[in-house]
Formats: sequence, structure tokens, C-alpha cells
Amino acid sequence: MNLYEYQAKDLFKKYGIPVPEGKNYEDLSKIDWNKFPAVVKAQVLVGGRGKAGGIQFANSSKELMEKSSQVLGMTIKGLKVRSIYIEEKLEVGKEYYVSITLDRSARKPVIMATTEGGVEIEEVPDEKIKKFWVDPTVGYSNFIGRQMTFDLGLPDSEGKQFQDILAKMYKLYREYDAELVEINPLVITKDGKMVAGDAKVIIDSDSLFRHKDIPENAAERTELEEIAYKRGYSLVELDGNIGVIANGAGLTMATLDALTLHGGKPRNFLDLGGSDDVEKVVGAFELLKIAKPKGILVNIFGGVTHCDTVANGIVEAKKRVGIDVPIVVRLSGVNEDIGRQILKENGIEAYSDMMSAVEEIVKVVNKQ
Amino acid sequence: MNLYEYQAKDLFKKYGIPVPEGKNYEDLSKIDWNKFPAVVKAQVLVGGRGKAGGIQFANSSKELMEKSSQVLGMTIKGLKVRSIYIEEKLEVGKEYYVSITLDRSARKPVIMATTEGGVEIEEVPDEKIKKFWVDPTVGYSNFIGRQMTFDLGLPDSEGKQFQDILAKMYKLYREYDAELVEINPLVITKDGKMVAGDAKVIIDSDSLFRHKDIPENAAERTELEEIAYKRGYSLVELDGNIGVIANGAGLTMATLDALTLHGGKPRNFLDLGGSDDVEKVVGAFELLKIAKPKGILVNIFGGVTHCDTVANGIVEAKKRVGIDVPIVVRLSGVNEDIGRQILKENGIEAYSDMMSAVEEIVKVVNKQ
Amino acid sequence: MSIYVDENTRIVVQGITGHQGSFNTLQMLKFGSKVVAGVTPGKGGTEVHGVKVFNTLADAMKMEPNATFISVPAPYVLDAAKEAIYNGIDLIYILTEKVPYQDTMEIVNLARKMGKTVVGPNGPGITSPFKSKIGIMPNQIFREGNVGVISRSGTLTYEIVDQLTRAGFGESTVVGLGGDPVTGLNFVDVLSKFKDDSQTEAIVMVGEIGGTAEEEAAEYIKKNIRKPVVAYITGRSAPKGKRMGHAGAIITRGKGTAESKIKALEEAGVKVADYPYQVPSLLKEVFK
Amino acid sequence: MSIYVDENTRIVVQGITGHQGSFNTLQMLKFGSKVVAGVTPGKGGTEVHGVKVFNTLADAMKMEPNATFISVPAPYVLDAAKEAIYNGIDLIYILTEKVPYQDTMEIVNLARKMGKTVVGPNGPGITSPFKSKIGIMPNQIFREGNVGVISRSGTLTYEIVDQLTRAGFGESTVVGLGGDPVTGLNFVDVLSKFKDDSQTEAIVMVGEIGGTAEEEAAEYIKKNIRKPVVAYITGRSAPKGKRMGHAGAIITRGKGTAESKIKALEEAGVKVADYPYQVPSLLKEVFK
Repeated sequence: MNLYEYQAKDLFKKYGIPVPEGKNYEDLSKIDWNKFPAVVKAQVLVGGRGKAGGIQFANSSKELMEKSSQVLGMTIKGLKVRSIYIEEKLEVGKEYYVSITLDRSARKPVIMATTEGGVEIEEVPDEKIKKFWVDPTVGYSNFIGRQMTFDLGLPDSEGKQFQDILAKMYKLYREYDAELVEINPLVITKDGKMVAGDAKVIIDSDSLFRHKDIPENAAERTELEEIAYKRGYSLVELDGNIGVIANGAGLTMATLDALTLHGGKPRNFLDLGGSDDVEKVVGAFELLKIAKPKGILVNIFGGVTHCDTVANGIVEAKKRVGIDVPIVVRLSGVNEDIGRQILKENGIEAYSDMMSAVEEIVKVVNKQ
Repeated sequence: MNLYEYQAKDLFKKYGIPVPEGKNYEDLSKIDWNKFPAVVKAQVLVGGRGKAGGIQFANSSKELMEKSSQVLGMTIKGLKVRSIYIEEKLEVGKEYYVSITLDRSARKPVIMATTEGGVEIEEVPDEKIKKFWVDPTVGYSNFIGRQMTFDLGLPDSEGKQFQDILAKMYKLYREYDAELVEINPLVITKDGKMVAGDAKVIIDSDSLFRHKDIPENAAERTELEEIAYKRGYSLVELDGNIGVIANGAGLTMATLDALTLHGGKPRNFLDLGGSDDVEKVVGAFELLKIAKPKGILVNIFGGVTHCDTVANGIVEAKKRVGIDVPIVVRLSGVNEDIGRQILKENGIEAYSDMMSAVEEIVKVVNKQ
Repeated sequence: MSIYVDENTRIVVQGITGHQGSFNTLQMLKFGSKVVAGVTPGKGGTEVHGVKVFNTLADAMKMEPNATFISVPAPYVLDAAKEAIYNGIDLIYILTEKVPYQDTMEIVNLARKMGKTVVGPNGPGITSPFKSKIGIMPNQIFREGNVGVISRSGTLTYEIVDQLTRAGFGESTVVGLGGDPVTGLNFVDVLSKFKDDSQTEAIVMVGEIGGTAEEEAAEYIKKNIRKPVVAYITGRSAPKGKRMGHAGAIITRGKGTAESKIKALEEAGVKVADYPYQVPSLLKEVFK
Repeated sequence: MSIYVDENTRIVVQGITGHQGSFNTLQMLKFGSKVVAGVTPGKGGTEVHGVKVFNTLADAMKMEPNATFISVPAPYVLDAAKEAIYNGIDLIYILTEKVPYQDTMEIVNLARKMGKTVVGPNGPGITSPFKSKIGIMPNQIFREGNVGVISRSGTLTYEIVDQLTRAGFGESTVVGLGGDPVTGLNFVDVLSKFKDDSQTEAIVMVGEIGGTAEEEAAEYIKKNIRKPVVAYITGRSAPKGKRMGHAGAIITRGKGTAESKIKALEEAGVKVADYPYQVPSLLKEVFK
């Protein structure tokens, strides 16, 4: 889960990582900032806010109000700016980059740092990026910061500040179950102070049960995704017209792929998961009703999820939810015969192989 | 370094380990306790204070003052009671025992617990003591507490409290570099609450640099040992009459052993350590002057410590410190010839083998 | 032969009295697995499908298990896995989903140091028909044979194994890696086992977008594997930056896309299927 | 042959520019040790007695050290040892005294898991005359020979080795375990090495009060060692409960006394000397 810059900077403060003085505002009338020059930063969870006009500078209270009213409420990449973070403008001398994130292949946290900060890290040539893989069972130790200091060629005056910041970043990364802790730019001010210009923190959503102090940010989900999330479904909205219900993330993705390769356009990803519950199936149709697809493909390989349960769910949903678009069903695996029989009695023909079902739904929808 | 009960209980409170309500007093006039029945406990760093009358009970303010004035200032095993800890008297139902300490052979912390608490742990048969060795690189995990709960056969109502206390004890043990964290008795009150009746914490003296909140307790050292400690010497007072200066703890101990086997009685243990400094030698004689032995044996195997340095130190000490008891010296190893020559020029004969020197000093002292 | 699990695998189920624990204990027993003990604190002395339940894993060790099936809620997985490691269990399978990845990271790195194997979390486990199964794969889709299967997915694995079996193939061992960003086993680990497994004559890999495990597998195959390999990769149609159920399926920075995986595998001589149903026919080609 | 250190030991000194680091680098070089690199942050590019100094151990690894001599202040030992473990150093000798024992415990347990050896802290190191020495034992007391020496002490070790050498014996390897409550090696570890070392034909053990390492050694000797063993134990005269310099030398609860150690060793067939000077003569007896 992405944190807003102001939340990330609050965490930085908690850990003693230097950040510019700043304050978050959700309401123009509450603005009581009086330190200039100042920066007004749109709090949105997408990149590229600078280019979109979401970062503005102000030298006076009057200008600050102008700029703040410009930024607060603007829309960046489809997301409305609901708060602005006002902070002191740093006198930037140099800009570095440092982050801690997971290296999936190594199964270890990797620390990355470069003196070429302020830009997208992808644009920095690999040999300029210094890396260190931390053994999570050993943890951070100060030699790591020393080593990076020398690898980066930092002067003495910066080395100590850098090592201090890195140790604190790792502590935050570990204690808050972060997926990413990133400072870009890591600013060295003209008077030699190292300060986190920006702050990006992503917390592992699966760990939120032990971080009650972190509020859940819904902003990354669309309205429908949020509804689905609250009801316990894994749903992702897409821009097509074929509703998809399947079981297992892999099979669901494979279904989307097959649809796409056949010229179909999926409206969504919806994984029933390892459930075996009629109501779970009905609830899936309720979500798809909101999504308004032109047809629905149900693709089930019965294991934990029994085919007859799914069949009963489909019948229930037709009755209760009122689905008026074509439904194509594929059932295979545990209790597929019973499931197919149930559907047949309710006027729905079910396929046993996935490809026929995929072909059929594409044909039906594209005919409309 | 041993902590007083009141210090240990303060740490327990910090970690949320339940302790009886209590307060430490160094001065009778400051006593403002008004919860009865109450217990008055002498704060001394030796065992057996109960038998010595250092634990008293009081049911009223009047009785409390009587008992407090008895205990405060009394002497237990040679140690003066400088403060008393007054706490509420628990309604004891059962008494258990639990501790965490180092198992040197395993090189791991060992948790020990038994339902036969309240007595000396040495008196409890081994099969009644449940043990768990923690891997320090893995750390404590809750299953350990569960396992001990079942091994001890605790009822459900006690299990949760016990697991909670154990987890906190381990945290304290680890974070405060303890050598021992012990609760004996771990009281189960008549209404089923688990409370630390006593609290014993020993902190690794070598770790005090990172525990600035722990004050150093000098009380375990004698006056002379304290002087030596402050001057950077490793000195232990013994009850004999032969002063000993040697280098290396092992060689010093071997010297004491040899003296004892020869009928001599060492006055002290004094290890020069890995120094090569004339002043360090002179300082050792200054300490021995305070110890007033009937003779002094210097036993040096020269390595890092050069024999000539020691010889010069002895000569200096004779001049400056004014030693008027016989000195027998043994020098062997690096620069022994030079050292022996220096001593000879100053009227001291030095042996090259340890046994002759030991025999000589015993003879000289026992003649007096 | 087979890899990871066989007739000598003695399974203990941590969390055996829970819904998943109990259900899958029965399924494993039906499959022929040796489930020798279960653990649920406070339920010691009871039985689940004839399997003795103990209060602690330490107690259960008297039944001499060498593998554990962990099915406890996500917040307790780290503790259960440490209990397994402390007790010297060799194979640790974690069914639970939504385990914080740093917990998994700790478990996996610790286990590696101790020479233990972690499978999962959030995967269907390992099946060697019909020697042993640890996990939740449906019993009825298998036939013993010479195809080794490695997959990051659950249901999709069953789909493909089912199609293999229907097409007349049989499986040596089927390994479900799990869908999380950090898992105990990855493709290369399992490939290196199949490489030396005499029963395995061909390998099927089921990958998905996210991470670079398939690219590393391709590298490894090019250098080390002389047995035919067929692959299927999901997520071609996934839009950039969108999560598709598995936390693993985040596409970032142009790496870990379906295209890059397919390209790497094809360059390593692997036949890559466009659809799951093509896997058996591609396998027939390479077996010619 | 010899144990732990020999001609192939390539030493890096962490903290080489300090007083102890520099002095002992010279002594080790004089002894014939291969000191191939030193580390002091900020001093990279300089030299100490002709040994190149690097800013980090990672940099120094280009000199291919396989053993490290750690001589940094106590609060920094844990960090230095982790640096060594991360860099794959096989033998970690820690000279520093007053290292918090929980730091040592972490280092030792971690190193064990990685298959690395820790020597010390607070000990004189290991010497295999004249193949290699890592540590601070005086160069001039040794002669190459067939007596293996294991000791918890420093100066007392030199005393006894010196007497061995003067009596015409020579040493295969002399191992100083260190005087702290937790050390990387204990008597049993080293005995098991001497057991299989063809150069070692007799063993001298120098123990002291505190702990039960000597008792465990006696047990081990009884079962496993067929080479003659002579021992000397200090601390007979130590009063109960008094510390005598080494933290290890606390006598508690009637265990770990000199008497119990001497008794256990004698029961294992070990000749125990009353005085250090008796060690060579007892050795002559068993060598008859």
C-alpha cells in the first residue's frame, strides 16, 4: 500500500530521518504557513505530478494561497488531489538517490544508492547504482553504510549523514514491513545538510494487521474495486466488455489472456479464490452487475471450489441479481457432471473445455 | 552487574511485567506509604536477606515505621542496607520460578521454569525444571512460551499470563544485555493473577556503554576493589598476607594456586593485563600499599608486557610508593635478562622460574 | 524416484483442527500420504481422521515427522515456521496466504542456513503421485509418470496437470511454488532437482508475469537442462502496473512482462504454449 | 598438518592502523604469517608494515583473505564480525576484550550456521609453528613439534608453551580459546580437531574455574581421544563467588570448581599437573 508523501515524511520524522519542515492541508482555509520560499505539493499516489503542475513554488502568503488553490482539487492522471503538502523550499546543492526494496530473486532486501539522484532511477546507468543485499536474518549493520559511502565516493562530511539516514531507513523498512522505502532526491543542501527531498514508502498490505497506526489508503482502487475489496473479492477493473469470473489468480489471468488472444476484451479480473460457497458466487455476479459487461464468462476448474456449488451460485444469481447479459460457463474438475446438470435444468449449457467457452463468449459479445 | 530489586522491578514495569505496587526509600522521613498489609524489603546485593531479618511485614503506618527503621541501616552479610523497598503484600496462592540466563556450553540463552518456586532453584529436582534453549540468531518466538506452558502443565488461565511474562522477560534480557533475568517467586495470587514477587536482573558489565540509563552499582566491590576499579585495575581482595602482582588472569590465578599449595596465603588477585607501562606497575604497588601485605610476589611472563618495563616499575615504586615489605620477583620471557639486571642494580634478586619465587615469598612471609 | 516428497515423507499438520487443516489431512491420507501427527495447542490428546493431535510440535516429534503442513492464520505463520525449524523439520510447506513478505523472507533465509526446504507460502504444495502429497492439489487429476511440473499458480496447475493426465501423460512430481513475491522455492531450485531425477524425462513450467524467476529459469535451462521443457506463461493481457490477485503480478519498469519471459524461454529452447490446452500437444512434439 | 591455521591462511586485519593491529601485524609477519590486507575506514590506500590498507573489507577481499584478525574497540566488534561473515571469511579471530557477551553469542551462532569458525574474543589466538600465527602469542616461545595445546588463558599459555619448548618439546598447534563466558571455540571443538591431526601426538589442556567446558572435555576425551592428554587447571585457591579477572571465573552452585574439573579429567585418564612447571614432566611420563 502506497503512502502519501506526507505520511511517509511523518514516518521519516518518527525515525529521525531529516525532512524539510512541512505540513499537510486538506482545506485552503486552514493554511497557516508563513515560511518562504515554500513549495506546494499535490498529494497523489501517481508519479509525474511535477509535470502535471502538481508542484508549485511560492514566495509570499498571497502567492501561496494562489498556488495552493490551483493545486488542491486538481486532477492528476484521473486522481483528484485531496490534500496538499506545504514545505520549506530547500537550497539544493546536489541530489542523490537511495532506496531499500525487495529483490525477489535473492529473497533479500536490496539497498540501492547513487549520486545521480533527482531523476528516474531507471535512467541511471547500472554501474552508477551501488547495491547491497542485506541478509534478513543478520539484519543491517553499520559496515553496510560505510561500504556504500566508500563505493559512492562520498566526502567525509556527507558519509556520516548518509550512514545515519541509511540505518534509520532500514529500521523503518523492517519495522513497518515496507515493500519500498525510497528517497529521491536525497538532497544535499548548499550548506551541506542531507535531507529527504521526497519520501516514498510502500507498506506490505498483508502486514497492516500489525501496523494499526497506518490508515488504509483507498485511493489506489477504483470505486468498483473498493466495493469488491470491502466485500472480500479480488477484483481488478479493465477497459473491455466481457465480464470474467474464474477461480485461482493464475487461471483467471489465463482466461483473460485467452480472451484477448481471441479478440475479446475483458472487463475485469475476478478471482473466486479457494472458496466453495454459493453466496460467494452470487456476490461475484453482484459486482459484475455494477461493471455492466456485455457478456459474462465463468471459468471454473473444480478443486476446493466444487463445480456444483458454482452452478448453484449461477442459478441463484440469475434469479436474485437479475443478470440480463449472456452467460457462458465452463466447468471442469470436481463434480463437473452434477454442475453441468444443474445448469442444464436452468437452461444454461456448460462447456467442459476452456477454449470452447472462450470462443463462444467472444462470438456472442462481438455479435452484439 | 547485579541490580537491586527496586531497579529490577523498575525495568519489569518498563516492559509490562506485573509487579506488586511498591516504592524505594533511602530515608525514613520520606516514607509516605499507606497501603496495608505491606512488606519492607532490605535492598542488598546478597542472597538470604529473609533469614537475616531483611524482610519484614507491617499492618499499619506505626508498624511500618518500626519495621522500616529496623531494616534500613542494618547489616546483612557485611553489607549495609542503604535503602528499603516497601511494597503491597501479595495474597500468595502458588509460587513458580522462571529465569533466562546464559548456558555457556550451548552458547545460547536458556529459559528455565518450574512450578516449584519460592525456594532455591538448586533444591528443585532437575526433572521438575523445564528448559528451553533459544537460538539467539532466531530469537524468542511465541511457541516457546506455549511449549513451556504445556510442559509445566499450567492451567489455561495461567498459560496466557505466563506466555506474556516470558516474552517480555526475553525482550528485557536481550535489549538490556542481561546475564540473568529471574523471577523467584513468580506468584500466582489467590485471585489468579501472575505477579513477579521478587526480581533479579544482572546486566553484563561490558555492555553498560549502551545502557546509559543503568547506574553502576559499586556495592559488590570492597573499598579497595572500588579504588582499583576506578584506576583501571582488575583487583580482588582475599584474606591472606602475600600481595600478588602478575600479568594475565590465568597466570595470576596460577600464582595464587601455587602460593596456596605451598602454605602461603594470598592477600589479593591483581592482574596487570596486556599493558607495557612503567606507571601501570607503579600503580599496582600503590594499591598493594593500601592492602598492607606482609610481602609481595611479582610474577611476570614477558610477552606484550616486557620484563624490563616491569623491573623499572618495581624500582620506581620502591622509590615513590615506599614499599617496606619484602618483594620477591620472578621474570621470564621478553627482555628478562635486562629486567633482571635492572633489579640487581637496585638490590633486588629476580628468579626466572615461578616455583622458586613462590617458595621464597612463602618462606620470607611465614618467617615474620 | 521423485523430488521433495516420497514414501519416506512423514507429515505433521500444524493447525490440524482448523477447516483447511482437517480437510486436507483427510485428502492427503486418501492420496496415500503418511500424515503422522497434528498440532493444535490445547487440543492435545484428540484425533483428526485418526491422526493424533499434540499440543506442541515438540511433543509431536515423537511421531518422527520430517515435513510439516502449516495451515495457521497469516499472523502466526512466522511463529509456526520457527517452531518447525527449531524442531529440525526438513520440509516446511506453508499453505497460508497473505503472509507478510518480510516474515516469509525471514523464514526462507533462516531455513536455507539450516539446510531446510520451504515450499510456499500461498501455493498448492507438492505432489509425487502416488507416493506422497503435501498440500492441497486435488487427488483425482494425477497419474504417475515422467513429466515434472513446476508452477507459480494453483488452479491453473490443476488445469494443466489434468490436461496432461487426460492426454495420456503422467507426472513424476508436481511442485507449486506459490504466488507470493517471496517463496521458499523458485523455478531454478526445482529445475536443478528435476535435472537429476531419473523418473523425470520432461518438464512443464507454468509461469506468470512479475519478478524475473522465469528469465532466470531460462538462463539455467540453457546451461544445464538437457530434458525437454514446455512452458506456459500467464498475464500477457495484463495492463501495466495493475495487480491481478497475486502480489507477484505487478509489472514494473518493463521487466517481468509476459513477453520478456516468453522470449527468454524460447531462446533457451523451451516450447511456449499460447493456451493451457496446448501444453500436452507441445509435449508430444518434444517427446517425438 | 596442523589445525585451523597453516601455510594457506591468508590474514586480513580489521583495525590494522590501531596500536594492537599495527603491532601484531608486524609480529605475525615476522612469524611467517601471510598478512595480505588490512582494513581501516578512511585509511584506504595507505600501508602498514608493507600491508595494503583498504577502506572496507569488501575492497580488501581482492587480496583473497580467508581469515580475519579483528582488533576494533568492543562496541564495534559485532559490526566487524558481521562484515567478515557477509564477506565469506572462514576464520574470525577476535582479539578485543570486554565484548558484550550477547554480541559474541550472536556472532558465534551466526558463524556456526554459515560453517565459519570464531576464535576468541579475548584470547591470544592460534599459532601453528611456523606455518602461521593469527593472534598475539609471543613469537619466540615456539618450536614446531607434536604437542597440541588448548588453553582458556593468555599469559599462562605462553608460560606453559615456553616450558614445553625449553623441555625439548615442540608444538603442532596452540589454540587460545579466550577468557570470556562465550567463545567461538571450546575444548571439545579443538580436541576433535587434534584427534584427527596426524602431526599431533599428545595434547596439553590449560583450563580454569568457571563453566563446565573442562568437564565436557573430560567426557569427550574418555570416549574419543586415544592420544595422551595432560592438563593444568587454575583457580583451586579462588574463593567462592569471587571474580578473578575473567568473567568466566565465577564459581556458582558448586559447579565448575577446580576440584570438579580435575576429578573429571583424572577419571578420563588425563594427567593433571599441580603446577604449570609440572606439565613437561607429566608429558614425558605419558610419552614413555
